[in-house]
Amino acid sequence: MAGLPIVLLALWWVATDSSTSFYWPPLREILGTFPETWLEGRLGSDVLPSLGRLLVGYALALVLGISIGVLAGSSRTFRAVVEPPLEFLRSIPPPVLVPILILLAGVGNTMKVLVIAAGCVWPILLNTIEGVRGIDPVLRDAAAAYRLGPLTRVRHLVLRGASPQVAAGARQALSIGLILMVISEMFAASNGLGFTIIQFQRGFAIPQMWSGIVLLGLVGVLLSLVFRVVEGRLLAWYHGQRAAERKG
Amino acid sequence: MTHTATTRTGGLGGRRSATDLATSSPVLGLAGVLGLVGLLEALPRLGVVDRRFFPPFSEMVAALGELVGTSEFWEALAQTLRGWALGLAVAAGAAVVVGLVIGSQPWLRAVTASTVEFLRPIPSVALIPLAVLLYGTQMQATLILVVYAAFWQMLVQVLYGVQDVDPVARDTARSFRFGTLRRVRAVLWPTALPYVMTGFRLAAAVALVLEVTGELIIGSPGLGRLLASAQTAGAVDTLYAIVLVTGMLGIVVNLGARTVERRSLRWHPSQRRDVPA
Amino acid sequence: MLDVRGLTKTYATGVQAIGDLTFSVQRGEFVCIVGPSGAGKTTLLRCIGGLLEPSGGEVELAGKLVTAPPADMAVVFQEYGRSLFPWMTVAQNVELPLKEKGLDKARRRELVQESLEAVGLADMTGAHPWQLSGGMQQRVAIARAVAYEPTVLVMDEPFAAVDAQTRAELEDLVRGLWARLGVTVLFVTHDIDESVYLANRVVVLSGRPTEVLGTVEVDLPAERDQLETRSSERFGELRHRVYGLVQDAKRGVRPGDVR
Amino acid sequence: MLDVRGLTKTYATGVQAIGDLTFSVQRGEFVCIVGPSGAGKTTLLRCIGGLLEPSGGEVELAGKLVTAPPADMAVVFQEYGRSLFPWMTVAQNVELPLKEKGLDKARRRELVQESLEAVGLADMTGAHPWQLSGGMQQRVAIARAVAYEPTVLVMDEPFAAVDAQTRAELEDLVRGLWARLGVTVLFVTHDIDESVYLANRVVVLSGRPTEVLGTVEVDLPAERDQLETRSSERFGELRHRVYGLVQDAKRGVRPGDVR
Amino acid sequence: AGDDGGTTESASGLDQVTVGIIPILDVAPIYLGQDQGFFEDEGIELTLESGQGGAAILPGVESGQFQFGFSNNTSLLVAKDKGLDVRIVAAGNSTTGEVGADFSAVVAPEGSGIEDAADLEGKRVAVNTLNNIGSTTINDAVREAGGDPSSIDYVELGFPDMPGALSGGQIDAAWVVEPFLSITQGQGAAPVLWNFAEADPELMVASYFTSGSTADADADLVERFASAMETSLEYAEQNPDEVRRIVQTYTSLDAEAAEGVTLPAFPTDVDQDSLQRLAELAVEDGALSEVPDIGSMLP
Ligand SMILES: Nc1ncnc2c1ncn2[C@@H]1O[C@H](COP(=O)(O)OP(=O)(O)OP(=O)(O)O)[C@@H](O)[C@H]1O
Ligand SMILES: Nc1ncnc2c1ncn2[C@@H]1O[C@H](COP(=O)(O)OP(=O)(O)OP(=O)(O)O)[C@@H](O)[C@H]1O
Ligand SMILES: [Mg+2]
Ligand SMILES: [Mg+2]
Repeated sequence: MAGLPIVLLALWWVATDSSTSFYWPPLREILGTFPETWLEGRLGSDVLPSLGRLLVGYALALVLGISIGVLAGSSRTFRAVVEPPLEFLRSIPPPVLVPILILLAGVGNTMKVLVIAAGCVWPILLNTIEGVRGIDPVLRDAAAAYRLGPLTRVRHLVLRGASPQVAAGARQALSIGLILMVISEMFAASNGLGFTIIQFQRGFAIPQMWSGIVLLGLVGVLLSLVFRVVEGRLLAWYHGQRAAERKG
Repeated sequence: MTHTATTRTGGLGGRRSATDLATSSPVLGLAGVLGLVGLLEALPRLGVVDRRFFPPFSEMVAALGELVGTSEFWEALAQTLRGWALGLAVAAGAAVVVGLVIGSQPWLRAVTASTVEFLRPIPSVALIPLAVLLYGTQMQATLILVVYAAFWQMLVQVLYGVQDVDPVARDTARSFRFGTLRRVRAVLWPTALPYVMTGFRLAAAVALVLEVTGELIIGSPGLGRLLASAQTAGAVDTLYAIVLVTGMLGIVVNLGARTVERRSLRWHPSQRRDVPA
Repeated sequence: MLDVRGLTKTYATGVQAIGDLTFSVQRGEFVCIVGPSGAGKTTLLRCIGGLLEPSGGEVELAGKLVTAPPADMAVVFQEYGRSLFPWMTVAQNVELPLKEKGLDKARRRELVQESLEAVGLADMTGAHPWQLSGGMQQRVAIARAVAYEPTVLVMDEPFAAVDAQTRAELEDLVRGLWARLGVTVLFVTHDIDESVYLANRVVVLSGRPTEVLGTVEVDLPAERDQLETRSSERFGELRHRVYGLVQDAKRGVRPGDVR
Repeated sequence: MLDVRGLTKTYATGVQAIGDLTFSVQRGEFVCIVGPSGAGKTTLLRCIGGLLEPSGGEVELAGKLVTAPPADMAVVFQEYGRSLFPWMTVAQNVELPLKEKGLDKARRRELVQESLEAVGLADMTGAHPWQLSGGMQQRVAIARAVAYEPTVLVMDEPFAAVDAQTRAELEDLVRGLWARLGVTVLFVTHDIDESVYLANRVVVLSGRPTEVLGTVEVDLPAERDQLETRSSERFGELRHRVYGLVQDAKRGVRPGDVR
Repeated sequence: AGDDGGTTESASGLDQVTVGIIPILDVAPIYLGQDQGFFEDEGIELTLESGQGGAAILPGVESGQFQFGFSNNTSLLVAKDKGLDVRIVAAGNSTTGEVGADFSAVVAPEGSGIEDAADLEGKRVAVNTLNNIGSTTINDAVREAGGDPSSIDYVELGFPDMPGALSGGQIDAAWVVEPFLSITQGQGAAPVLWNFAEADPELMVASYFTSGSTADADADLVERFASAMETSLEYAEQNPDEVRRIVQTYTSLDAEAAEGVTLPAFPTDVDQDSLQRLAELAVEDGALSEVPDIGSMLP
């Protein structure tokens, strides 16, 4: 489980150990700068604000993506109407979107949260639509025959039935969120993990920049571990059902 | 007597109206696009956003009209499309192969999980200096970004899709002792296909976004560079004209994906005609 | 109570499942439907349940045209396994429709408990459907319908997956329910003995496109007993008549040809 | 041919499905297994099929320990609907295992055609499983197993969803196949008459955790006929014995208590 | 990649040279030089590759993708400080030195109450890159005016995004260069501080540079490039109309806008004092740890 990353890190270490390239410093040096770069204050002043924005933006994307996704997945008409405009918006590069968001939401945290949400929402939305569309017709019949009302149906049939695919989208959105966290901090930021990495890059503090990328990776692993725990609880029935394969 | 059968249980609100299938989806899609256009026209005109920085749709179109008259635009468009298609093809192919291989072997999945999580969130934009180091401002620099970003989009979808195989179907395949290849082709792949299609649509858009962003930031040739030059010159309407083009590319890509889907997923509940959509 | 008039159904694939079907069921009647595999029985039930739009004709229930799933009807689906929510436990599966009906918690718990006991699954409340055997899943689906206390109960081969002994018990359960609550029951089965044992009337359908091939009134006494009733002479006669009709259906005889 | 020795299976949930099961099947035998719903019949078949790891004991087939799905065995699953691949047509579903077996195209087509004809679905080759009725789906699953020409055929309530008439035909089909090809058949059913009609030997299982409660040798002549055999006196006796055992099982009698 | 800056010869016997530039007003001379054949005269066949800012150009020069690059001087000083061997080979552009008529200024909306450098205290000011040439020169001016530069809330924003943010009130003031200076002025913003001109009337803002390895391996080429650059700069300085013309060929600036902008000065000499001054300012603001050895950065 932890084997492969260790092997890769070891490879990295060996491959760059005698590196003199300015842009490819030895891993030794990168890890060496790590504590002073991050542990002396930046964790609180940069990493936490970033994570806060990420979580808010991600939560917003979840709410938007799932609710629009359920609507679009449930109604052919609604889907046909909203799909092209959504596809249009989806194809606009965030660096172009940012100025517009600045016009609408200023240069503060709101704008960054919106940038993150605007990027995260797509995988969640698309997966929710497809997940809802793929629900077993027999189950749908059962729900209809017992006249489960719209709310019950959404909660107990649609959301649960689509949840495996929604989880796929949410998982993906998490790392997109991380990427957009960095992108949003390229514009009008004054703190943050991404901001700091870019400042290092601009200031040619290359080992520090690399240490930031490593930290970004660590944050990604951490978040995905949390995600796995949450997913494990919400989809216990699903994983149980799939795992009953050989060992029972 | 033989009108297309619909059920009464579509969606949330009970019955689906008969117009649901009667009105064809391109017409409805057009309505959606017109709605967006209306919004883009109205917002600046009503002063919700400053029209000097966000011109009304009509002005964007006018600028687009000028733009399409230049050979420079078509050249840039071709370059963008080429980089995008190449990157997407490489990423999609690699992700499907890797995803099926990893997904079909539980132990491989366990071994690679943490590595995937580590590599995935590294922002492609953070790779820009490395890409430039390797390829300067040539097309390959942007290509790296495109492949890197699109690959993960597809891979995660494939992995989740492979996991979705029905336990009884899986038992069936095992009891008939399907070989690995047959199992992948006849069981894993069709199950994963809906996920793969979603992954492809996601990856296509992300690849386009990164192609343009890469061109914008690195300065490799394409629409992005055109955009950058409009930006640095403060030519707002030209800028949005290019944004319009990328958006329209997105719509076209989605139409294509939907067509492929309708053909390859005919069996899937989402495509069946006699059951609720 | 239930009127099916000139019903036809052709699927999008062009398969005509229901030919031209007319029959009616009185309030409080117990009607069994038998017919060859692939005739169109499930299709018929789905039309009656408001789950499928007929291609022609109409279904009227309690004086109202059926256009959506009607109130107070409970359905046991032939694909029992897939009709249970895999993310819910057995008890939750049974309870959900009751919640929707607006029953209070105490009453719900009571109904869930009772119905699961009746199908012999009182000790399985916390299990998920996929942890159950086929027969147990089917019994959960039956419990769900029974707990719902419907006025119309529609069942599509509900006892196909249970053993003979349990089947007999469940037959008596449904009959008891019917007698006690005055439910109207529409019951599809492949077991001819079962159809005669349970019903007031057996409707035999022809092969696809299905129509009513014949109807057998079951004039056995209301009080029935697995051993006694089944060994009675009248039972044998009725059974024989139904059997004859089913064989006709299977041979491809159409309503016009017969009787 | 098949030896099940001291088999036990406890699911991860703590449910002990199989108690301590030992029995064996000779090459070319036709063994029917009956037992109460939820006893552990499907669990047993999954262990024999190498699809489920036993908790204890072992399964030996043709002298080899079963650890993975053994060669030349075909299984008809109780959840027939879900065991068909929805993305393939009926013909493709039947053909797929034959491809895997390496048969050439002509032979495959022949087998597909023959087996679908035998189950009465020759005109449905191009349809997808979800366009079929429940009984038709089940017959496709049967056709798939039959076309495979296995040496061991394992069937889990394969006729549960078809009408009486078709059921009789399919019974004769499987019996015919068994007689013609010398296949070893393991057949789970809830229909006691069916078990006696089909088998050389009927194994009755106790309730959960399941063990062998009793075995009934069926000494009817090999040549069997739906009308004649079923109405013979010996049939009635055997039927009665199996019925008694099943009732015991249902009442919770364990192997030690009996006889 | 990375062939030590070696050049290849084209069929015509010219050395093929790629230069990484940012497609803005400031690089007009090199385009003019290419247009006028000054580089061919020196045996150089020039290819201009546009990148967006130093982040893309410096690695390109370092790896040998580009033989030369264009960058602002503070970035070069920072790179030097961090151990990159950068060599300045030619001047890029300079302030006009005229307060009131430079190509770079800090602007604030009319009537905002910000009238001079000291008023920037405690305000939100946009610069295109934090801790770079913009903020160090502004800080200096604020200090000179008796203000406390550390109270300024700098935000990083691309030049193109500044006019919108300024008129939308998202920021209080913005450091802009042409053509955005003209654009913001057209919107009714007023210059409050001419940061380059005020920092040093002869401030050299940007330079053309190469990597140490290229400079050492091919000194002759560097010399020829520098010489062609000099000719180009001089030509640009003498022919502002040519500058306004050529700018329209590589940017999206239209003729009207190109007429209106204030051009930078294009002196031919690399101004060592400017580098010293910029380095000191950067040290003062903490962007540099110490003033690097400027002598080693020069040809
Ligand atoms: N979704 C569908 N699309 C197309 N044809 C269908 C569909 N569902 C059922 N059919 C066809 O309609 C006919 C009747 O099917 P139905 O399920 O009503 O039969 P049934 O009487 O319930 O049979 P069984 O006893 O085997 O369950 C069959 O021929 C079947 O192929
Ligand atoms: N995946 C599982 N996890 C936990 N328990 C299970 C699982 N599958 C089956 N069981 C339990 O094992 C017992 C035996 O199940 P099995 O499916 O073998 O019964 P069966 O004899 O085939 O019954 P039926 O005739 O109803 O199909 C049941 O009590 C069931 O609840
Ligand atoms: Mg049916
Ligand atoms: Mg079973």
